[in-house]
Amino acid sequence: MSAILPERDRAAEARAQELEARLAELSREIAGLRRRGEKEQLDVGRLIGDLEARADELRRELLDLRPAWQAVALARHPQRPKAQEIVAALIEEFTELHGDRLFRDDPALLAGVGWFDGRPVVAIAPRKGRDTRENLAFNFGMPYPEGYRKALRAMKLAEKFGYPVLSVVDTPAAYPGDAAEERGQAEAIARNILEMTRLRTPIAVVITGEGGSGGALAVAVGDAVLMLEHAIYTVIPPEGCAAILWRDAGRSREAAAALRLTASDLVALGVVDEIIPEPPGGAHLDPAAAIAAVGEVLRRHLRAAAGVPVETLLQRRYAKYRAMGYHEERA
Amino acid sequence: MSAILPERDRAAEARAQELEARLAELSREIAGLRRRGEKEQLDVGRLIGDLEARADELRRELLDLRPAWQAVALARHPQRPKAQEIVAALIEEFTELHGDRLFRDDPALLAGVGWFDGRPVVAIAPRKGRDTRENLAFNFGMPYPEGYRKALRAMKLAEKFGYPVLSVVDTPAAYPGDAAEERGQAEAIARNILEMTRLRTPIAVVITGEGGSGGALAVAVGDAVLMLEHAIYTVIPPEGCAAILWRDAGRSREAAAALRLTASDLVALGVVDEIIPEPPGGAHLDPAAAIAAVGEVLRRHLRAAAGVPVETLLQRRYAKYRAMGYHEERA
Amino acid sequence: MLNWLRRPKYGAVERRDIPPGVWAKCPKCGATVYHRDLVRNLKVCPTCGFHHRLTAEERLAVTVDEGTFEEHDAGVVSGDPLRFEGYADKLREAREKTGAADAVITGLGAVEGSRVALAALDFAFMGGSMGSVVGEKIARIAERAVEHRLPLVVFSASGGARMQEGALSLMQLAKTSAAIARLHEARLPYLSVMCDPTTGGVTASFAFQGDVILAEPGAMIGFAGRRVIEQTIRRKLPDHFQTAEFCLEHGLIDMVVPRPAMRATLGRLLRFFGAPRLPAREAVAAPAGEAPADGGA
Amino acid sequence: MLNWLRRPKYGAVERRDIPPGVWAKCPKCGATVYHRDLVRNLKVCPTCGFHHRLTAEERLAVTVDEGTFEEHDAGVVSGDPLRFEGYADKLREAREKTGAADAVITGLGAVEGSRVALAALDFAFMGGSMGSVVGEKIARIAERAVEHRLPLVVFSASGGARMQEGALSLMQLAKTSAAIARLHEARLPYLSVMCDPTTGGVTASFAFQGDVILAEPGAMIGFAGRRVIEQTIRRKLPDHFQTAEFCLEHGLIDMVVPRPAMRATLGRLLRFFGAPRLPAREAVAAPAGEAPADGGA
Ligand SMILES: [Zn+2]
Ligand SMILES: [Zn+2]
Repeated sequence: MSAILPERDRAAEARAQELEARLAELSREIAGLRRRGEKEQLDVGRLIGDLEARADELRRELLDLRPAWQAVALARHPQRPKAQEIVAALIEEFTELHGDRLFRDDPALLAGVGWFDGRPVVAIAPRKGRDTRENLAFNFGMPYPEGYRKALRAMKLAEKFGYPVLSVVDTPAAYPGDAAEERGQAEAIARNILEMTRLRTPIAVVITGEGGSGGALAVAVGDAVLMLEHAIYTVIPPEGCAAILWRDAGRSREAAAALRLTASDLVALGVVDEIIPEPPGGAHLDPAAAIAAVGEVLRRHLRAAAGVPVETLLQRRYAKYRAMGYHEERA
Repeated sequence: MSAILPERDRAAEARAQELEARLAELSREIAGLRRRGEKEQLDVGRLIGDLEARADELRRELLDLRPAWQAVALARHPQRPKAQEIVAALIEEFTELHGDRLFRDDPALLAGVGWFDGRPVVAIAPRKGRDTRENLAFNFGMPYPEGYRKALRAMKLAEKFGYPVLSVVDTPAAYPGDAAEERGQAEAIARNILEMTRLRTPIAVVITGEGGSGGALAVAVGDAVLMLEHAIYTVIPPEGCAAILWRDAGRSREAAAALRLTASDLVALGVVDEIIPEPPGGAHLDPAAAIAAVGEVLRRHLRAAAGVPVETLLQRRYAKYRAMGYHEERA
Repeated sequence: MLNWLRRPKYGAVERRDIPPGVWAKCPKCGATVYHRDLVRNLKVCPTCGFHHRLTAEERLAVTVDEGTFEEHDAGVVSGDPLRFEGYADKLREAREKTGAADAVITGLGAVEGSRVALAALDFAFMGGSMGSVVGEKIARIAERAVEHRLPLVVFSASGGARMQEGALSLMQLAKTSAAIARLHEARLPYLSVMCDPTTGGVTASFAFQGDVILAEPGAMIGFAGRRVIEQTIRRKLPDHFQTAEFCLEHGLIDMVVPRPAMRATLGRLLRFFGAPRLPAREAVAAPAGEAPADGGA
Repeated sequence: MLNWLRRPKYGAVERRDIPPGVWAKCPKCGATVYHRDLVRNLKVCPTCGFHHRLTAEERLAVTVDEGTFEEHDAGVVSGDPLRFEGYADKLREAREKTGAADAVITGLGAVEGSRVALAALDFAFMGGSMGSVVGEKIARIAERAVEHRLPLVVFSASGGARMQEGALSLMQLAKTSAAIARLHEARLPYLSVMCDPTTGGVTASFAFQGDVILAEPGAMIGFAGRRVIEQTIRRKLPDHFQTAEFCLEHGLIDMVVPRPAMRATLGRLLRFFGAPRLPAREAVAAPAGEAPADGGA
């Protein structure tokens, strides 16, 4: 379905590298000034202010030139609103459900029930931590198979009662550990993806941070797939891509651009339905506004889905995924 | 539904104890004779033959007087035909399936597909070993949760294709180990029982040895539940029952009688539909004949079920289990 | 309707035979507390949070909206189908000791204004064991839930199947499961609450078949008995083994909810799952002294 | 129909460019063997049983009944939707090197007289990576199976998603899964065969969605790559890790079937699952030299 994307601008990349060099220089200058000011008791405040303003200008230009890498940075920003904060803010009377009923409760995947827009919904969300302790507890947002199986259990509950599923996605990847493999990481993801293509209830997905490959897709098949402006969604992390393609993880920025992982790229590719604009500078600068924006767009999509007969919904969902990809046909 | 069973005969129990004492005495006499014969080079063969014939007579009388305990012994007899032998003998082109697709392949539960009576069937069976090595490998016929989950996967496959399920049951219990508990032994059994009550395809069960409580029932809910003549089916092993009731595992024989665990008791209680006669002296004396008898009865039941619409089948299955038990009603 | 259910308050937990001023000793922390205060605290130790067991009557009294409970099938009583030695005597003793007819009470009522079908097992009656009566009453209340399109809430507390009814008690696992399956197929919600202890046949049937499974803190939950497992594996088990918290970690239950928050949590879930509401005029305010409705663990 | 499929025998595995008398060395046991003998042995090392990889063409040649294969969608070829640096060149090279259009061949045919829809991935073509073409052709053959009410058999061999197509390749997991879901809903059998290696996105979609999952001995099967896992857990992994046998132990696949028994095993399963049979006059005897049809592990 998707047309071939336009070529990226090589001149822009050269300019971006120049800007980065000058930013690094400015940063050294500011640090030097500050040291001198302290040592010699000089008032360097104004001078530093000017330099910082200049740096801001350069950063804005850089953001325009290299949106992919900026998106990677913003999508991974530690202050970015977390999936559990979004769920807590948007869903009333939220009650967390635990466990896959098979092996373990995986804290890296949040599942629960509550009310959204006056209707009962089931929410699922891989979850990153807000600090080191939480990050360790939540395995840096990387679920085990039991996390995906818990999500599926919650989705089946939604299906039983005809409640919509709301999936908030921010995960670097499914956990690549030996125990996860042993317990069928691939099987768990494959099963979720299959079941989500035919789940007999509306599914709305919003990618709010990192949409990390199969580990994200395992909770991201839906009737509406939305994406925050600076979120990313990619088949492989740019670092991994650079390491494989050029045996040089240092070329991650190029890989980020090549992978077309920004929200606007994904809308162009037909993978994402709608971009949710972020507050100026990124969601982390005004989380409440970002969350409100997510809520508004979700509300619109879920209201639209509410009136659609489930068979129609499933046919549309099938047609949508069936059309994804780009190929040519020879006689 | 079931009426109250008649009281057991206390005089018979007294006679049985007398017989046991005399059997023990006879056995000592025979051993003594044999020793003397060897030492003194006497021909005691004929004398021993007479005593052994007498012992056989007493044993037959004992079997009539105390069928419960005899059944326990026969049901657990190491030479009793094993579930996997029955499956191998009755099912053509048998192909074993492995694994629960979640955690592990449990060798204590056999699952597979093949042909029976010219029709495709899915077979499940807890499996005991034929020797020490196999017994260790098969965990003495005690499945883990992953065994029950494998069985459920096989049954769902049968349901998908409308093939009947054939369950051969000989298990002392679900494995009572810590790892089994951690992985949800109760959940696995509860799920199987529930799914079997509504599985949209015929299920034929034959209890061929030990029907050990929930661990057996997890693969023994069916449209036809058949039982070999000397098999047992019980809510608790007689040893456990005696230990709890009388704090004396030595009173297992009484417990076996009290529990009403023989095939004829269970038919009287409405729990089992039909008894499959065993060769004289027990199935272990002529396994091929026993297996052939099992096959014949299964064939008849599966043929009868084949013509029944699935909704009728499910209503009958519900009504059957719904009626099990005995209670009284007061105004 | 039973007498105690007409009582106005959580005081219904109180036993008639205990005079005020009597002390109770906590089996966990050893603290002594006025029995009256313990009862006011829903029989949760004020010092360490230990949850004392409740009878089925007490359980319903602290859960169901005042004046809404209507008992069903109270006349379903046990026979002695196997003529099992000593069973008739044990039944008689249990009836005398507890005043109950068997190990479960079932009926219809409301929880926080949501109409529900209810069952509460009674560990005080022969260890909450499931014989034909428990199985029959659970199956009937599940069928009644389907008939009236009500959610089902079951409080389990049981040592397992009642061996004095032999294979008939084992078959209650299938009977109750069949009825619960119909509830699921009717797309009605089923909340299972595991109380101390829930083991054996009850775990291997309806207790683990809930859409949502809740448990009280510290409740022992498991299929095989601790002693049997220790004999099998030839090791001592840690204290934590088979507790509600252990089951939560192992993904087997949804939440551990302290007793003071249980009613509010059930109320929240019942509203979520679309339980029919009592007409406003019938809805009853939470009794005085109730803990704030701030949810579970 | 492709040229090599007209060949009369398993000799179809043979490559035209290798003259007789050439030796091959087994990468596992080091034994040297006439290439011709290796080919006759279905590319299984006669000394140690090591299974050499087969191309998609070879796989179909050793599996499909002679003269029954009809290729579909051969004209579906990759574009370069992301204008990804170097992708166009890599595609060209892969096409030249392998003579194939992309990493999968699909079509209809018969296996031991059972009519089936078939797909075989080709690791030799860009590591069997799944881009839009592999996804599209798998989806189409699954849909065709539904249309003709045929079973589906897929031989997987893939390093995962084709990163040069970015998120479009990721979406092939959803596309193929949606088509496989329709196959399941149509109650048609789907046999998935994992060959060395089957990793990444292909495992996380159709390869793990079979009614029955088979694998060749020693095949590497897993989601995450070995190196990534070792970096994550900071330990070396045992050799056994992520092999077919490892997956069998861990309950993830149904059986490990040596190549000489694969065709018979598939035939047995296809008959079991009610695959439509070729008319007898069309059915073809197993080619000479085939291993006895005695089933899998
Ligand atoms: Zn205390
Ligand atoms: Zn070799």
